Amino acid sequence: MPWLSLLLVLPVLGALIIFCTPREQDKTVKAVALLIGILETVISLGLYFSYDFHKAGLQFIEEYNWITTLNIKYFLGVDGLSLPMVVLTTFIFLCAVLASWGMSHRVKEYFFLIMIMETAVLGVFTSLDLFLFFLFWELELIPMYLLIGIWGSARREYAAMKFIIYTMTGSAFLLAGFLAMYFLAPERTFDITQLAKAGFAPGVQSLLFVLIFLGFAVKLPVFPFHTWLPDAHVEAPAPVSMILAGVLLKMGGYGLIRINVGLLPEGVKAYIPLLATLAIINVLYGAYVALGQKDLKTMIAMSSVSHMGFVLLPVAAMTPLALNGAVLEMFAHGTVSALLFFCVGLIYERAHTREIKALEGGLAACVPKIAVAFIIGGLASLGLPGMSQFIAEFLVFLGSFPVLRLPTVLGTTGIVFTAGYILWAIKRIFYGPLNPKWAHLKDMQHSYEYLPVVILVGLTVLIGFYPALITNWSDSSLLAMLR
Amino acid sequence: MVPYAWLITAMPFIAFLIIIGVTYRRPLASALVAITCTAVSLMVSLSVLVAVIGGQTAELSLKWAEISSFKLELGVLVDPMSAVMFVVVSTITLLVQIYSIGYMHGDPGFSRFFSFLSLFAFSMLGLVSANNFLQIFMFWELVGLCSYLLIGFWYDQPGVALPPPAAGMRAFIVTRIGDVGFLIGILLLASAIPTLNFNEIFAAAEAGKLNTTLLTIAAVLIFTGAVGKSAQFPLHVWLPDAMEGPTPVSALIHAATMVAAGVYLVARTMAIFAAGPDSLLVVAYIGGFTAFLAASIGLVMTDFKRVIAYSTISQLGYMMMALGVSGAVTAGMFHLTTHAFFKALLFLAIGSVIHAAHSQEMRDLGGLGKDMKITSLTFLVGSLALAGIPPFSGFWSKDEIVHAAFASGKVGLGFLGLIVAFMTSFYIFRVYFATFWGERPAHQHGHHVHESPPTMTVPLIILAVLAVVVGWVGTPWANYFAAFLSPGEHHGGGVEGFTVMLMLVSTLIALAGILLAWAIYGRRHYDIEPLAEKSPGLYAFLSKKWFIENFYYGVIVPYGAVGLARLCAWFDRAIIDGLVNGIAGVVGGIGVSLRRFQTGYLQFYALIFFAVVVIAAVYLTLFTGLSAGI
Amino acid sequence: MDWWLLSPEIIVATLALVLLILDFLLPAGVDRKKMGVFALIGLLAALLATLDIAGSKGQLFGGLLAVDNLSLFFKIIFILAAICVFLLAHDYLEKVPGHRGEFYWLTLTALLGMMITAASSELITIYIGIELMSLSFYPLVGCLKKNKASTEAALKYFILGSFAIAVWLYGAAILYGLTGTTDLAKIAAGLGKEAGPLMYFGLFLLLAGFGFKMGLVPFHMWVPDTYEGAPTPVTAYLAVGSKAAGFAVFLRLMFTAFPALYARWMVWLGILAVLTMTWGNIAALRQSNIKRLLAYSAIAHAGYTLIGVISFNATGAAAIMFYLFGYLFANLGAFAVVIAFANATGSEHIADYAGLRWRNPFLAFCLALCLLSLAGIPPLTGFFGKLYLFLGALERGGWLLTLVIIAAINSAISLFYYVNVIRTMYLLPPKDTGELKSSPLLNFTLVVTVAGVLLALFYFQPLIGALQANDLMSAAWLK
Amino acid sequence: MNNFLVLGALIFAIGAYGVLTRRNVVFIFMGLEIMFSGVGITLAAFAQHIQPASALGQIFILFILTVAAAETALGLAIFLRLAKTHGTVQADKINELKG
Repeated sequence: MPWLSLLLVLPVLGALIIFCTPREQDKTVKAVALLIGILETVISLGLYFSYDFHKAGLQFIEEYNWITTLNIKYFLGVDGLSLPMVVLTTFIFLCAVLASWGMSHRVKEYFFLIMIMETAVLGVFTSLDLFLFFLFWELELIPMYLLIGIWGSARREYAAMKFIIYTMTGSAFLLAGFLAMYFLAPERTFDITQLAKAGFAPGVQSLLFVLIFLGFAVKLPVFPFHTWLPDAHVEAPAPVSMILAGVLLKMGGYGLIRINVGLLPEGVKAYIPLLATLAIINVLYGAYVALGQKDLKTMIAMSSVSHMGFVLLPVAAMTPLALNGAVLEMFAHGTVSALLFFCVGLIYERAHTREIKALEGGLAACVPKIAVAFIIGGLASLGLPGMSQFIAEFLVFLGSFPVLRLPTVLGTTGIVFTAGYILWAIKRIFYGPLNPKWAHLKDMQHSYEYLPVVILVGLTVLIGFYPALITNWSDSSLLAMLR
Repeated sequence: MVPYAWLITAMPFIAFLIIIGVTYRRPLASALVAITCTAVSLMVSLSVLVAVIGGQTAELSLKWAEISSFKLELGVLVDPMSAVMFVVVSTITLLVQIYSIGYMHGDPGFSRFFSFLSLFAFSMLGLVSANNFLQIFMFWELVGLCSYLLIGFWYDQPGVALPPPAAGMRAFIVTRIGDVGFLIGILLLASAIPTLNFNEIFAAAEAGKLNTTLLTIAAVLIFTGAVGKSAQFPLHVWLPDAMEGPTPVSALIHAATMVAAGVYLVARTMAIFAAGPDSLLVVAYIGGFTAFLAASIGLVMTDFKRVIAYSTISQLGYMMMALGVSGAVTAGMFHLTTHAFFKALLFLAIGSVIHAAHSQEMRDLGGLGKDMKITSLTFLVGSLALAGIPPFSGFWSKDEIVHAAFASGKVGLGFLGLIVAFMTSFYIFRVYFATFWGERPAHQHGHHVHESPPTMTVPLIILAVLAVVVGWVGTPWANYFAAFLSPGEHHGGGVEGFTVMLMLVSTLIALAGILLAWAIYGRRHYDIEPLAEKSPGLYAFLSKKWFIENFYYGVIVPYGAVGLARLCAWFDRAIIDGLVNGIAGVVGGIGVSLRRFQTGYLQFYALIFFAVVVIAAVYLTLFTGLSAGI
Repeated sequence: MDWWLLSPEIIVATLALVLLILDFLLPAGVDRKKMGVFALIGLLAALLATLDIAGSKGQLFGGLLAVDNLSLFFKIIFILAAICVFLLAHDYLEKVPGHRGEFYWLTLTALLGMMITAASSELITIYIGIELMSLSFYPLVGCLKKNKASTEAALKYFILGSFAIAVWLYGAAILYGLTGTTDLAKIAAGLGKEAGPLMYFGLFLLLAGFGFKMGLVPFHMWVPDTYEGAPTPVTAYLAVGSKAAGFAVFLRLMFTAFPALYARWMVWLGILAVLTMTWGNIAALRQSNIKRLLAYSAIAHAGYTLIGVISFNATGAAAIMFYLFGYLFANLGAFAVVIAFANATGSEHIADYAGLRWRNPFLAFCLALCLLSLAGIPPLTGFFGKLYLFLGALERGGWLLTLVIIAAINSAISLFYYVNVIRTMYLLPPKDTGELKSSPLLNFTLVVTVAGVLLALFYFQPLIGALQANDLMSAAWLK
Repeated sequence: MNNFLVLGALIFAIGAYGVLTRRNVVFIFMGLEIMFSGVGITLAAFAQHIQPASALGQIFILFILTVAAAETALGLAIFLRLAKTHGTVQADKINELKG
């Protein structure tokens, strides 16, 4: 049963159904989207638990010849590294669909684009042919542009355009890297499994590494290329922000591990000092800029930049322990930042502002449920034990320390600044005497506002309490990859 | 009962879940659930203590995750040290919870308070029972979270000196700075030997497999964690602010249990400190200095709750000094145990004073002895224990520390200890006399004060009894406590002349402190501090807490953190974003100039065409010969 | 000499002549629309004839015209372009009642000229083909009698076209002088002796002449003005037909006549490619007229296609052919929407496209897809075309990797103005909310072109399989 | 032979100069015709010098001449149309299409 193809085709099917339903029946459109979301989650969980993690390596493989003259294959497969990402994607999209249940502006197009996005992102995580990977990688550009451009807030067009130009330029290098790899491989192929055995010369590997790293660095985002993220997050509507932070950033991280670490180990070794410094700049600079932000969403966006620094550090360290930490970090950050953006979305829906100074004044009194959700999300993101983020960061430090002593030490100081800006924001917004201006705010009532919080908090605490749920899966694959 | 030791930790967590899930709406039910669960865990810990006295120790362990042959485990380590701590923590939690029923009566967040208390009990017991570095670090941070939640409990009140949530935030971040040091210490050890389990690491350390410099650095780093949590210098600033939380919280967390976690950590990992001896020096001197610093500030504080807070910091300094000086756990742990009881007593007593007089400032208090018989009596017992008057428990443990200091040859620390003992007895009796003796201040005459309800006074009495009894366990003549804690070494067989003389001297010093306090504050009520007139300079210096807080919150936070952050935020927007928009602008500008280049004149186009051809002609004919390339 | 190899040219030639005579004989009053239908049927017949002889190889007229994969594939492109132009022009020609017949047979003669240029492997025949194509295009560009822009465009195109052809001829003369022959294969042999500066100069002059036809940068000045001035169907025809013919003959010339000088002209073309791409893209950033924007985008695409010539291998040549095939659909689709919009509102300003999504969702969707294919967004043809070109370039390797990176970044920059049009259509509210009608014929053309753009996923493999099945052209080394 | 080539090049250059400088469109076109003749001369020189026997060169010239004639007819038609619509034949007055 071609599960992975089903996983990819289902959203497209949903999109077509939505395309055919007449405009005014937005209830059916939402129902279709929700149904697809649930189906996808069920399938991905089914895949997850029927994946036998004892024998590492690719399972549920589907391989058909597509473009024979150029030796390009329609090649799908998942292993311990990509499965957690697939599950994360399906959950995040389910929560995004739920979060946009109250949407009323151009509903049909909105859910059409969300469905296309889901296929694109799942395609990236499941495809094992670089050409197919790149095709899905660029497929999510236009839907994201329209999602930010049409449903965003004030400066949405600028932010959307900046997003698309940034990512496209990044993927220009990515394409060049993939094609160069195609030609430098002993027999010309895009197939990742064969490229892994190709054994390129170190000099070649460092050139390929630079090209491909640039592509993923824009997406991760890494320090100098990150300025699109705050703009995209601030302008995007809450559900789109959830997708952007929850899943799109992970494509960069996944790509770095799968291709840069997997296929070009010598390339990584050539640039370890640079990567380590960039990772630490990401962590500390991200935390510092977040501390200095006046807008709540930019703060969380910059905190994503900071947390993604913890994904880049293991790539520089290249130890199995650290890389397991990176996979866990991507999963944890996905759920946590989606939760935070959802709460900010709720606040923005009610207070119509994201300025921390404007929101100041004991919201906990008038919107206790949102306050609790945000605080749980905040505490999770500052790495509180019992939540997934802590164990992820701990593994990252544990794995990276023997190899990169100073960067890891500097990285650990990052958790202080993270605690700083998050608690400071919580104090200013939720604590303190109730500001009469916000006394009228209504708390969460509808079920579609509760469900995402329950799902995301549940995932965070579940992985926090029992990380083996992910590390068992990713451990065997990463060990196989690094050998 | 030892195999069920994990119940001790689990019960409070079950209480937490029940309160959050089920009984959140009904306050009294939540209180009962919390108390019963703590009582159960007290019962189990007592039976474990009995079993451990009988020589039975155990290490239960559960494999949490195995990642590329690196085992992460959760476990319960049952040995003398943890057994003692189990009993101490669960007793005091039980008493504080009973006390809180009265103290928090009618508060809207009543069940929320009890849920946080149960969560705290769970974290503290988890920390004490940990058998590996990962688990101790996890519960270390969870304890920090509970202190943050409980300090900032009254989040919508303005608070005495600063809003409670701000105090909570300060507490969390300052302790987090300590935690970073602790984390790096763990990483250093984990990089030396690929396990986090205590016994394996200690065995390797004792067997000399790990080089001493690494161990010393790791020890000092672990000590920074203790410095953060036990509010030693330089990370002590958060504890006085933590007094913004309700008094039962101060009693439980910021006196008896959490702040003692740092001492427990150093005691638990003593093998590493012992393997790297100069780390013990660091511990001793920081402990000593903190003791002196905190005691000096305590002399002048007008807010009596903060006086007791500084006294806690000072006593913790004592414990650290004990550990650092003797290199053995007995003295420190014994003082920790006795201190837990009488300091909790003092806090609960001042709590009942605040509950009655609705203020903790010196100028509002005075002459309450007559109306609050039990509170004043129990406060007296606590003060005597703290000052170190025999036969009270404080005397035995403090004397042991000073004795250990002299015995180990660090005479300077020994004398420092005696000076701090004098200052301790002075400032605690200044609080006692100023609150309970003398006459009611003018503006308070009409305000009638009555004794606290039994739910508050009963725990006070129990604690008072404990404050006296606990000391007798470790007297120099028959030191059962030391024997219990470390069976191997010999303990104070005979009582040489020196120990007796030391006991006399320290008792005299304590009495002198009491007399001085009585002389100044016993009879008259002062609105302004007498010391302020005699030596304003010294008074200003001390009341400004040695300008440390001004330095931290005046310089480091606004410029170091927030200022730099605003700079980075501006840099991010202006420079990097500016650069990106700049490039886009330049490209757009070129676009516009290219459009203008298209003039529309026919002959201009032909000119360009022909010019290119002519240039090519000239270039090819002249230069082909020279350059191989173009 | 087997005549059936020549059947496509014969059909088109007879068709043109018949239409010429009919147009001449029929009195002015008679409605010429039926001539259009007749021409369409004839073109379909020509298309079938070409498909019929696809795959065969041979020489016509003793080496003047070569019949191979290259010429046949380009013929298919030209005929498809002509068919689409006929469909687009059907309603457009209401504006010029008297000259409908002329338009038809001039298009056919231009088609004939293209087919000859693509097939010829000898300098004089190339000259004949190009002149036939150009001379038919000049009146086509100027056929809107009253319109000042159309005449100005025709003037510029005429003068500069002749100028370029003169320069080209001078180059051809020099090469003839040095090698004593005009046949491309013999030229390659004749060049071996002494590679003096005169020969490089001759080559450069040829390059200048073809550069004009392909719209490469230093010789592109005519493109924006002529594209804007000419009637839109003719602009479409120019953008697809004339450019493709230019590339066909340039490909054949470079691959068969000048393999020996590859080291030198590769560098010239590299510079020209980078210049063309960047100039085309950056100049298009701030355009306000949709036709001028598509003109600069055409220039940029000429830059990308040049990479195929530079890579100088079988994949490169096949990549050019596929790229132009994909480019045909995207461009004609875009121009179809421009015509539909112009027919309904009479405006060509991008700002007026605001809110097209509400006024006519089908048109907006088609234009969006065509523009995205031009930008190279997967899974549309533009993406596959670009990728195939880059593959050819990287097969050659060396500094071509930097060329590929520059091209990829250029397509990122191009994304700005393509998405800008999409932004105006989808994001901005419509200025006036009148329903915007477009004729069924145009809708049919749109369906055909957008299908061509969308179905790349499926027809990419069969097409490139056929292209690379047997050797593209008679170039000896190109096995 | 070289002086014929030089002559051809010279005439070509004069033609080009004519195209670039004259303002009247008709004179521009005359310049173009001169360029064609320049090419014709070079071709004739080459044909005569390298292959007196074969007529390839002459055929080429003939083709150029005939096509040039056709171009003239068409060019003049365009200039006529230009005079009617723009009212002028000065090349530098015609620049509406720009930018």
